[in-house]
Amino acid sequence: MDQFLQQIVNGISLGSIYALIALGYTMIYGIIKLINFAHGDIYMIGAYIGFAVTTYTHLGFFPALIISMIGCTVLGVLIEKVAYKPLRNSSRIAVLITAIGMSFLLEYVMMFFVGAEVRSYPTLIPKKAFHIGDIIINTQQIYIVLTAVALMILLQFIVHKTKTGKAMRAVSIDKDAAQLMGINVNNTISFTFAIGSAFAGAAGVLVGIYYNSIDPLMGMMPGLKAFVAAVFGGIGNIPGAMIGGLGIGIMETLVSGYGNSMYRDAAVFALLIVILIVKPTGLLGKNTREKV
Amino acid sequence: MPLLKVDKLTKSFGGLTAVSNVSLHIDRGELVGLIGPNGAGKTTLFNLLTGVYVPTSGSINLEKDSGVIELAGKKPYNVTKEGLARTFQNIRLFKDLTVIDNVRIAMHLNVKYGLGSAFLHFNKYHNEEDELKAEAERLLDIFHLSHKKNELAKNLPYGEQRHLEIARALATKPSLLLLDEPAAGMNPYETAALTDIIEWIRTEFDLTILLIEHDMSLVMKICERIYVLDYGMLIASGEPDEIRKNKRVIEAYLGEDVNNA
Amino acid sequence: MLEIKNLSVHYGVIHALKDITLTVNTGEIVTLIGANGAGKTTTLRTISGLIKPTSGEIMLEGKNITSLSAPQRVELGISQVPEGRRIFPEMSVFENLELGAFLRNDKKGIKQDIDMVFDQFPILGDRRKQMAGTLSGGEQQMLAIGRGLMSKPRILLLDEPSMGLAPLLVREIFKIIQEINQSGTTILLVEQNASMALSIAHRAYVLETGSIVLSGQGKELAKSSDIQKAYLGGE
Amino acid sequence: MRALTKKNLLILSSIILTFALVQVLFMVGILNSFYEITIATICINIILAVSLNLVTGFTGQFSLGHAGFMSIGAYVCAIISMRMGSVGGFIFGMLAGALAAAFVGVLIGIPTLRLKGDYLAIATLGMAEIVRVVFLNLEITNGAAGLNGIPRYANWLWLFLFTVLAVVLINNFIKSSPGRACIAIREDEIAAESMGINTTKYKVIAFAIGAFFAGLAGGLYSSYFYFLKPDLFGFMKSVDILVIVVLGGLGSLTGSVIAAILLALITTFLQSFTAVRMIVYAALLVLIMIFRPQGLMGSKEINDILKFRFRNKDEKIE
Amino acid sequence: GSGGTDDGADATEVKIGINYELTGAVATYGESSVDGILMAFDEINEAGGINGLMINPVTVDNKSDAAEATSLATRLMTQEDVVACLGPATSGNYMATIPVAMGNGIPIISASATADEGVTVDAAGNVNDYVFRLCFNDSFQGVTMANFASQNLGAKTAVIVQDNSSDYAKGLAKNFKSTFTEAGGTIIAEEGYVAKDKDFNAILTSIKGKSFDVIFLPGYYQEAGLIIKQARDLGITAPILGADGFDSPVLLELAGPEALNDVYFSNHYSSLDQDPLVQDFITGFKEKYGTEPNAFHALGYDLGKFIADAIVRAGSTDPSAIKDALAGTTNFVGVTGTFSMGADHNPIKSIVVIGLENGVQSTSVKVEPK
Ligand SMILES: Nc1ncnc2c1ncn2[C@@H]1O[C@H](COP(=O)(O)OP(=O)(O)OP(=O)(O)O)[C@@H](O)[C@H]1O
Ligand SMILES: Nc1ncnc2c1ncn2[C@@H]1O[C@H](COP(=O)(O)OP(=O)(O)OP(=O)(O)O)[C@@H](O)[C@H]1O
Ligand SMILES: [Mg+2]
Ligand SMILES: [Mg+2]
Repeated sequence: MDQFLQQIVNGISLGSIYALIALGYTMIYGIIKLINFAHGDIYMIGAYIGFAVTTYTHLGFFPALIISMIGCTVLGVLIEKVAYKPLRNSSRIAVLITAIGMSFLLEYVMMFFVGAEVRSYPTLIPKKAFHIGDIIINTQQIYIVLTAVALMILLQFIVHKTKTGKAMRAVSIDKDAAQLMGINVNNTISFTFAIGSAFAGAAGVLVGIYYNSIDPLMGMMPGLKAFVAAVFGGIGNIPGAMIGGLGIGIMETLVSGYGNSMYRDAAVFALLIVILIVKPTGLLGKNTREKV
Repeated sequence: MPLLKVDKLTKSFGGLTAVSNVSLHIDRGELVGLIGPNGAGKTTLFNLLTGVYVPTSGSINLEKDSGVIELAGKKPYNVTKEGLARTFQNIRLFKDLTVIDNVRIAMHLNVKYGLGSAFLHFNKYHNEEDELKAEAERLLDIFHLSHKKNELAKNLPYGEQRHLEIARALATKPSLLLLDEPAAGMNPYETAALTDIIEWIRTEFDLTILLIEHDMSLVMKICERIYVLDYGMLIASGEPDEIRKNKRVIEAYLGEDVNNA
Repeated sequence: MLEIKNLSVHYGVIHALKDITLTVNTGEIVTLIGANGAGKTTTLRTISGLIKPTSGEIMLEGKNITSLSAPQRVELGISQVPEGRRIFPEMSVFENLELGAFLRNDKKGIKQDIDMVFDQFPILGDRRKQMAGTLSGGEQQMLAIGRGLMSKPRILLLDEPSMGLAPLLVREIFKIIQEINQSGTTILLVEQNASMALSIAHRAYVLETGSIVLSGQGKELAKSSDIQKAYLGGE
Repeated sequence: MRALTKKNLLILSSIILTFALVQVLFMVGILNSFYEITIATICINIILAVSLNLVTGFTGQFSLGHAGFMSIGAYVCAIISMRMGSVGGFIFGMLAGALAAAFVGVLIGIPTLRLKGDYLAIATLGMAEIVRVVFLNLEITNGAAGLNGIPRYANWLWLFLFTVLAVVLINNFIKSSPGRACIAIREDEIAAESMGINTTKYKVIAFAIGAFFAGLAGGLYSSYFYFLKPDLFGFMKSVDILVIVVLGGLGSLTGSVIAAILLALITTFLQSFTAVRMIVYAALLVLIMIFRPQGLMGSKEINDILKFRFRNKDEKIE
Repeated sequence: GSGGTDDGADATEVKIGINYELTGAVATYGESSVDGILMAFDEINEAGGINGLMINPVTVDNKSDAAEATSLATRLMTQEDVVACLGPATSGNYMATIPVAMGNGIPIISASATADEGVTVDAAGNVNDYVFRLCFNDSFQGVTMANFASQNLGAKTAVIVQDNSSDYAKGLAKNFKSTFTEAGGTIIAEEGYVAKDKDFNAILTSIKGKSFDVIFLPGYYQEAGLIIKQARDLGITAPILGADGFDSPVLLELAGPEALNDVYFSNHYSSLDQDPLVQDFITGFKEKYGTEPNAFHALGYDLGKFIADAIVRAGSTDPSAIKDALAGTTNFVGVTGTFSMGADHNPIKSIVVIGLENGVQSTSVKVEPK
């Protein structure tokens, strides 16, 4: 039983990391229906910015976090303006390929400058382990889970309660109609990328601290998993991304812990497919069958 | 036995009953109108007849040479196979395909060659494809569209798109044609032209037609009988003159000033 | 109030508007009629700033607004009720109306105006929480008009507000348009239902394949035999 | 078969001419074994791209798992041809591999093709990952170490033959009634269904055909490159194929062929710029999409363009 | 092609192909190897080259992809006229280039392709003439560590946690398992992960509940460092055993000194080795690249020196002569050990088992090949 609870703790902290990335993913998806493959790489860049800031300027956790978030915001908005905006009226799959190209570009440029080798991250948050019975939870896990939940609530608030959030939803539904309301579509999309990328940057720093290891390809797998998590929860849906992230994290942990760890990814994907077959638009996705 | 017999048909969406206990029938060769306020359930009824929605309860019977068959619960493509064709309230052409391809696709059910011929283009393929093409062009001719057969459907003006939708529906060789607001967005002149075409194809193709329309100039002119829906329920049926005078219909739908219809 | 001078619009190679000139005076209802594909919608979309013209000028109260973006034009008082309603289906009736007032900051005024829309269209008041996409066609049309009014426009552009509506509602809508006009909003109305449009319009323009071929007083045009034949379905 | 129409003769002669030309270049030594590898890559990528184009470009089903089907074909063909050790074994292996891929395609297609858009993409991606993990853990596939020393029967002749076969057959299919049904599904599923098209059936057919040819390409790959490893068929491989398809133009077979050739040439050219090759490649990808979002050919085929030219000429004469 | 001698007398350089994984999944190994090789070449060229010929390295990036490796090997051999090719780093990619080498008659050498089968000896048991390596293969390391576990540590039970995506790790695991069980031990559990994973808590929690004497952890330092740390954090104190994939300063950075106790791994050499060759390499490397070298660096460095040595011994840049010189190597002295080339083109070299205490190498046991 203790072991089971420990596994759940493991699953939740792993899942929170997926969720952290998936939140930004789903938000950007929500507004322009783009699977932003470069999102995982922005997270990677965020980790490196945090790394550079703490290693070379010896600033603490919060300044590093803020600087990394700002850096990623700038990068995210820039990418949107340069690579996605010209494709506003093109097919979604064309933008997807651009996003993939962007993702490659970030990875290889980073690899070119910092090399492929992993780097260890400075310990910015002291790590303290709490023992509850036989269950071990450490402060960093708590930070990550709390950050993910807080960001989710914040995002949910922004999207549903603020004027900008309303503008975001309007733009995502119908860009022309949104313009007729006086909404500046470009600014709204930029804002969404800014927030999504800032979150990715924060996730990068947190994960860097938590696992103590970063490399130029670190965004690839979590990026993919976060996308899966977002789809699993119902893509475009903010609580869905959270639940999707946690769901995948816990599934992976339980398959590894109680099933066959060699088949972890296969089992998780199989489960996912089964769930999608039962619920074709993800856990919280609305089944908006087109009215004819 | 009429061509189509709908019995106690009901469709609910959650709490909302969009079509409620509707029974109606259409005889072979008739041209019947379906009218009613916005949101009355007219399109929903079409969707039930064509298999887009599965009815909550009730039955839909179609008479065929081979006997009476039940349509309720059948998939749309099977309904089409049984001889029902439709147009859509919001035009749903294959926008990025050519005019003639729109029609050819609809002839799908009449194609007899199999996958082998599809891959290897045996003689059978060529013979049938030639026939198909001729047939499609004949249909386009009727709607004065043959000179635009290689244009993309989306580049046609609105009125011609409506015509193409009807041509496409005819290409499935239906016995019963369902038209959902064919004159929407047309001006009176265009509507009048459309009215003539509908009458003409009915005789030419030996069709039975059920149509939804808010433009009373069309409905009252060509429909032999009219059904009126309100809040999902049938509130009246009869010949145009009866409907025009029906109090409930005036109250719910037509309004007092019906003379300009 | 609104002046359009020598406006031309292209969609790729299609020349949709050819050198159009028209004016709408303050307080008027002006209607634009014409066959399918004549360029009516294009005209309204260009005025709103959704389409950039190839040449020509658009003036609002003497100010050249040709280079302004769509949201900036909304700020100056141009509001459009677009063809096909274009409401936000996954938002509630109330939220749709709020979005109509996106550029306004007077919370109280917005609240009052929403109530005013609910007065005008009582059925919308009953459905304030309902998702707009599940409204019937007519209700959606009312919502679109209400939403268009929420920005407190000086000029309202209406694109086929009667399309797909039941006869009873068609008359209702035209009555409402007149009321809106009487309460001080200038209106440019595009309609297929030319007889109705002409009957309430002060002035009218007739558009044919991208060019204005006729203009004049609404009532007079309605009597013209050319118009009768082409757009009113008369003999 | 109306084999001897003017058009078919033209196509046939240009195919033979292409083959003869390359063959002669090989014989006189202008093309050497290095170029043969590039050409082999091009052929295999053409088969992969046209088959994915059928699924994604023509039928409109977003698949991110094409490499999974390729790997099934590759492994089955490799295992059979290693056991049988003859050209016959290779051909048999390739067919068996392609059929196995098609079978898996049908198996996975029936339940998942109900899904739409990105949900389908995830399901296909998941399918490919499952296949990969299974190959990673099986005894017969030799796990992560992979299969080595697969007999090399595939040569330029076989590659060319199967590439032509794949392009011609898929092109024929698209020009047929079932092919048009697939295109109708892409355009508007609801309308297609109303036209009497059993959308599930045709989606599965397209999926199975796509899987079949991907399996065939896998078989050729295994034989030509005589070496297989599960990580050759990861997510990135599926993306590579998708890139070819989109770059060429969704719904254009000609586009897929051109893009496969172009990308191979770019890759080969960039080989000499070791340090920045991937940066340049990625930047090119982004730039091409920005300036030509509909892909090189849009949804046009080569004969559309030729026809357009001719028509224009005619009009001028009038 | 028949190599660089075609150009005749005016040749002032000798071209050597470097075909490595510089991007893609295993780029770190390729990158490290190439750094080591280039350091060796620089030293050689600074010292006047090979009999007056400057080494001209032609470096290409195979993207960690076997087909690309094949294509590039062909390119190097037919277009660039190299006299020998180094790399790729991983067995799979290296194996893919073997037929190219055999077909073109150009020798290839890898310093890190450790697979037991299919590398220097083909399936029929014949030695591939032109194929060499200068690292020991998986079975030697796997067997050594299994013996170390049962003999030196007295372990009866073990858990294997392997990198499931790496043929290297799987080869090690297989050999460890068979030797360990033959010696009377039991494998309690086998767990897997894939390269680039960062969270291993699930499998570690599950093995924590079992009782066992040692953990065998075949894989590379990027993951091993994290696994060791997470295992120690979870309170798993059993000795952890690995192989040369552990040898990197990054292991210490990732795991931290507190976690690196009771950790043993097999390696080619020990950095504590006071042999000046070793110490000069380490200082030279630090000067050049600013970091401590890892196993790939050291192996790459030796590889560079080794091929140059063979060309000198061949007395010609004819690939076939170089091949013969490579095959005839006796007592080559390198950083990673002194070795002679066996008849099967595998080096005969000793292995060192290094023990870590607080992250520092504290013990080393030398094991001679049988
Ligand atoms: N898929 C659906 N989910 C929920 N409600 C629906 C759905 N389809 C239709 N409705 C509701 O059912 C009612 C009837 O709609 P329907 O489209 O049939 O109306 P209609 O009579 O065709 O109206 P109109 O003349 O405006 O087209 C409406 O209230 C509509 O909101
Ligand atoms: N996005 C577009 N791309 C290309 N052509 C277009 C586009 N929108 C409209 N057109 C063309 O421009 C012309 C004018 O269209 P517009 O929509 O303005 O006509 P309309 O008068 O509003 O017609 P309707 O009565 O059908 O609404 C038509 O020929 C139409 O086909
Ligand atoms: Mg309707
Ligand atoms: Mg219009």
